[in-house]
Amino acid sequence: MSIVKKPKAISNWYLPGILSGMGFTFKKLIKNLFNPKGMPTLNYPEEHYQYGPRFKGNHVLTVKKDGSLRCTACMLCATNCPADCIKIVASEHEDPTVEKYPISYEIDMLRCVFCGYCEEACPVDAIRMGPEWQTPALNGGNFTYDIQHLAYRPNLKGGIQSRLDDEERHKAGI
Amino acid sequence: MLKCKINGKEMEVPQGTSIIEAFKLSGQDIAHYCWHPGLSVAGVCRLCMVEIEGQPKLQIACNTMVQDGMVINNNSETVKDVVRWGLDFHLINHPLDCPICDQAGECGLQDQYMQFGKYDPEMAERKVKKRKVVDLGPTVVLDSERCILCSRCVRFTDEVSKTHELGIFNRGDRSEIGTFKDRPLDNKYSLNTVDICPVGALTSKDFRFRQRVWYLKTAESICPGCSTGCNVNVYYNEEGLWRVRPRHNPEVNGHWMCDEGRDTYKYVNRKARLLEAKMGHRDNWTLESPGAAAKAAGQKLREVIEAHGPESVALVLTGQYTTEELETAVQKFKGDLGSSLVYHWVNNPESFEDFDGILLRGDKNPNTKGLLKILEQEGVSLTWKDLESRVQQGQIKTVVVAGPENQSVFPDFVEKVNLLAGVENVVWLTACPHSVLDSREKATWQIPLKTYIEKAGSFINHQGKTQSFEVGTVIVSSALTLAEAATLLVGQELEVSSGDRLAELTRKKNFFTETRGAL
Amino acid sequence: MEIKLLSEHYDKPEYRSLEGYKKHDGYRVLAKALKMDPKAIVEEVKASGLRGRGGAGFPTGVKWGFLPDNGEPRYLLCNADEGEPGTFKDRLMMERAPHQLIEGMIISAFAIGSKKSYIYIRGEYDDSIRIVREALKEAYSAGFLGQNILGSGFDHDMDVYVGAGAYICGEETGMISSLEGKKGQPKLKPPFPAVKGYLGKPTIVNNVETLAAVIPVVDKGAQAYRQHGTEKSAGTKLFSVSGNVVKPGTYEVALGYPLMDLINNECGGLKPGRKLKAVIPGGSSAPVLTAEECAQANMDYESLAQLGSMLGSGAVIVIDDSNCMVDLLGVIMHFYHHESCGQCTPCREGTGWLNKIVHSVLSGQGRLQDIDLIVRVSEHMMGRTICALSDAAALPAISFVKKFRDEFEFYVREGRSKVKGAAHVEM
Amino acid sequence: MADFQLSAEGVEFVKAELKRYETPLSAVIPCLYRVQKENQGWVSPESVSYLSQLMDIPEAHINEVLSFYTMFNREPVGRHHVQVCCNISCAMNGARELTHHLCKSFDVKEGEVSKDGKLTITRVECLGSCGTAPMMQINDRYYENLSPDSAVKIIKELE
Repeated sequence: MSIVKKPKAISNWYLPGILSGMGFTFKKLIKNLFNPKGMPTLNYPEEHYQYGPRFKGNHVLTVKKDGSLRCTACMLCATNCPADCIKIVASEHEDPTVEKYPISYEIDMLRCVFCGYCEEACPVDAIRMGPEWQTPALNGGNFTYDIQHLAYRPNLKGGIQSRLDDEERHKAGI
Repeated sequence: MLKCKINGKEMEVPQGTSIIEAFKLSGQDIAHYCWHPGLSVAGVCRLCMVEIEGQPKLQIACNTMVQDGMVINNNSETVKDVVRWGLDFHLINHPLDCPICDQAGECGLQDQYMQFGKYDPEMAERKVKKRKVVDLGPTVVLDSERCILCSRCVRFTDEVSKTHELGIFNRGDRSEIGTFKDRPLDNKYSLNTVDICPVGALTSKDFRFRQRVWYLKTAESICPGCSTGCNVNVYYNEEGLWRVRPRHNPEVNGHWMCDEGRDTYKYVNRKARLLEAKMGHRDNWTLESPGAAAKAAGQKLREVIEAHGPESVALVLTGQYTTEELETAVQKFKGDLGSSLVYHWVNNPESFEDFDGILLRGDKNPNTKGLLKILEQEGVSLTWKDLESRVQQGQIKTVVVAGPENQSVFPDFVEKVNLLAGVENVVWLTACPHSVLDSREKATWQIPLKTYIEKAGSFINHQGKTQSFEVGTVIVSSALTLAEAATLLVGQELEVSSGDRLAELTRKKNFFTETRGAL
Repeated sequence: MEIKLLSEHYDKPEYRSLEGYKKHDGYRVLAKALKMDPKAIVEEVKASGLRGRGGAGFPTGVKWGFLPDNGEPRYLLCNADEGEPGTFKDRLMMERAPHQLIEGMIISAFAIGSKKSYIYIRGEYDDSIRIVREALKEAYSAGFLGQNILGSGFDHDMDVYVGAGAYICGEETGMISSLEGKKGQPKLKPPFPAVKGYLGKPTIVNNVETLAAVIPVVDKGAQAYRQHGTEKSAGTKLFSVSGNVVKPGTYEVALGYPLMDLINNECGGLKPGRKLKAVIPGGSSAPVLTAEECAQANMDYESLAQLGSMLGSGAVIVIDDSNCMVDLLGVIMHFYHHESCGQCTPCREGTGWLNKIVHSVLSGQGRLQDIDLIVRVSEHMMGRTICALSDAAALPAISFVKKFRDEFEFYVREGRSKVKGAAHVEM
Repeated sequence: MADFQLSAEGVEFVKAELKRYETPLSAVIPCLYRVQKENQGWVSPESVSYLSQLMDIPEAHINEVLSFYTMFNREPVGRHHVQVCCNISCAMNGARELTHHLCKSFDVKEGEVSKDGKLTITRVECLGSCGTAPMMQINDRYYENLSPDSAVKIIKELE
């Protein structure tokens, strides 16, 4: 697929190219030495880049007002997932208005391709892809995220509330 | 024969055919909910409207008989408009909770709305609230809000099972189906109501929320539950079987099957199966691959025959195997081992002739007729008494038992195993393990066999009708069929099959992609 | 002017008893009829142009002619399940002249060759049930019912069956279902009840007034009966007038009588100071007529059909200008929602939907598009169901909205009625 | 609630009704009336089971009929069941206001039994007395041409 260019005589003569490259580098070096604030790069990991709110990073399972999981275990995300990394086990809920909920919801993060199809497929705003994108773990760390992690990990501070509330829906008679 | 024209297509139908049946015969689509070929006509969903030339009003196709020369269509704008609104009327009080509903994916409302719907809902009022998750009985759960009151289930209990448990209570849009408080929906055919429910109002407790239907593939098979031999569709995925539903066959089971037959998938799944061969005796078992174990058992058989003659070896068969398997087993046993001691294990002789008038029969083997035919063909006429006396006299040193797949319908299972307690070697071919086998004191080979869904063959039902079936899916791939086990037991090698056919069969298309919307 | 073919003696209390009834020529026509050829009676009724007085206006003689000649037992059912809002003529007839009904029924049964008949009376009419039952006892003891009636060799049994409160049982197949001990849900047609009705046997269902009207037809002959009324709507009819008139009640006039005359002459006109706004001429399921239309309306089947309404059961509901049409439609829609049997989807869901839309307008939550939606939903309910209840709900809805659209729009915009002082009362 | 049983005459009545019509099913409505009469004006689920056994008709069928017709009460009612017609002719003549007035006067909510068990006030559809509107039915009797005051007076005079 790559484009092959026929070498011309002038391109065999590489010294001017090297020099102009070095020149550019030195120019930047001098400029950044005197004006470090103008540098476009970050000192990772001390500094973090702030992505936009629509960035599709790590998954979050949203919760209802009472803190229970919003997910109804319809499995549309799992059906839609191109990487086949979502595993859900559904069960009967004791509250007939809820009826169905997942007793297990696991995402294999090592298989996930962050395509966002799960978020798009979700009819009840139960899964979102949040702004977090760092998922480091030590050797042997667990990359299969379960409900506890997806919905209630400490930095979610008690969980993200879903926009769609079933109870309100029931009250409105929809 | 009557001539008629449906949507421009000329066709001939027999006298007494309703228009909707003619539509089905011609293979054209027509929206409907309440009509079911196995039930009486209710004419209440008002969706199967057709235009008949010469009649000013639209007619419902289910209650109008085809007359000679009728010109019928359902693709005019008038009819389409009526069907669109008819579907909207169905949906105005139907909750839009398809994500939760277990019917999603095989729902009549979803399918037909996609095909005929209005796509422009105007209902802005509150929906009628009704009861949700109502326990109707041991097998079925009702969601009244999802019910579209097509009355199929009520007609089923009135006309087919004749148990009259269900009724439609109240009137108007407050109507809901239900049972009366101390008469739950508890009959041997109750799950048929779930099958015929076009929406997710009635769901099976056994299947509910366990799988999404679009994950399941389907295979055609024959129910091994009794000698009726109902035609079934088996729904499976890579984990195993999930449910069994009836497949229409007017000669055998019509549209229905019993609840008992639906449970037969349970012993097929890995959880219930014998996954590896066991050799040895009580508290001293070695695990082995089925093939190797069968070869080892065959070795033992031949040693016994050398020492005590061929009459020291007996074969016990049950009517749970395909005719082809049984034939191979008997032929190998008689021809290659030279023993003529072949016995038929009858599980419940006293109730063999029972019949409940609908489908269920007392003979709980799918292929008793087939076994009898093979035995007759091979000239075997030994009685069970003969085996008993030979065992008691100690003449028999080794017994090969083709044990039942479905052990629960063999009430005399333990008794029969105990009868063979004194026999030195028992080769027990079985799909499922049993604790009585594990506690046998003398040498035993437990060799895993395949179940009905994992093999091809044919059953002969009580009518004498031969029904063939193909491999549906494979759950324990190393297990043997009875024919393979018999071949290995007599010391022959198996023919190696390429496996392509199997792969092709298990990769069959999803049922729903082919028959969506078919109610 | 009233012409009292049927109701001549209704004001006499003794008419209720057998003796009193006989004193006024009662059961004379029966004796005459039993000497006639049954087929001749059917022909006479056909020739008289008598049409069903229950609502649909189907020619009675023609209906009788549909009976198949296959030797099966036949049943005659009298429809006394008078449920159409605004109608109360059958109650009057049963309470004032039960023997008239019984006589008419015996003659009709003789004509169609039925040995068993039922009078299906709505359960709320406790007085009527008691009086008719009493009259049946008298008739049996006097030999008008039972074996060999009046020595003619004709046997007939009659019984009262009491309904239990369902408007839909006034529909003939609904009534048959109810009589069979089921829910009163109408049955699929075809087969029609005249071919397969009660318990699958040929059955004729007629209204109380129709059966009573057979007496004058047989008595004086078809031609005499046709002298009253118009060419296509022959005879007299009892009209139940209710609503905002000075003298509401039941009046028997010849068909074709002008509506305004009925209101102004017989009923004493409107209350002083009030103006006529609308009239529902045939029970709540008939489309409403505006005051201008009323001026042209004659009370017969054709004239009203021409105005887009119908004669129905002859229940004239007079509405004066103190009423809010939106509120009244709310009342009517509530009724049909309450009474829909729940069998056919368009009616079951449609009546509920219409009721909700109208009430959301009444509660001030309405949207302008709701007004058109009422018409659209109604149009799609019509002619789509087993029985006519769906149409009965849709027709008034369409006519109310189309003819009084300004009131509906005002209600949606302002959240209150255009008519001063006509506040909606929560149902 | 204790199991319901019909009186001896009631059982006789049921047996006679079963034979009276061409099909035993037709007896369901008359028998339900009888049960309602003997069970303080309403039909309890227990009595449906009882009737089902007595008549040999499935409970579901009896319950279908019971729930279809409005004249059978499936909830307990007061000794006097006041039913005010609120259909079109009556509504035009103030029946709805009358109902509100009655409910207020006797301090009872619509459809509920009053504290002393005397009254239940419900609105019903057309009772066929449109010419004499507004009207009400108390148990079996019609009271017509009412005014708010006369209606209150009639109910007060009841036992």
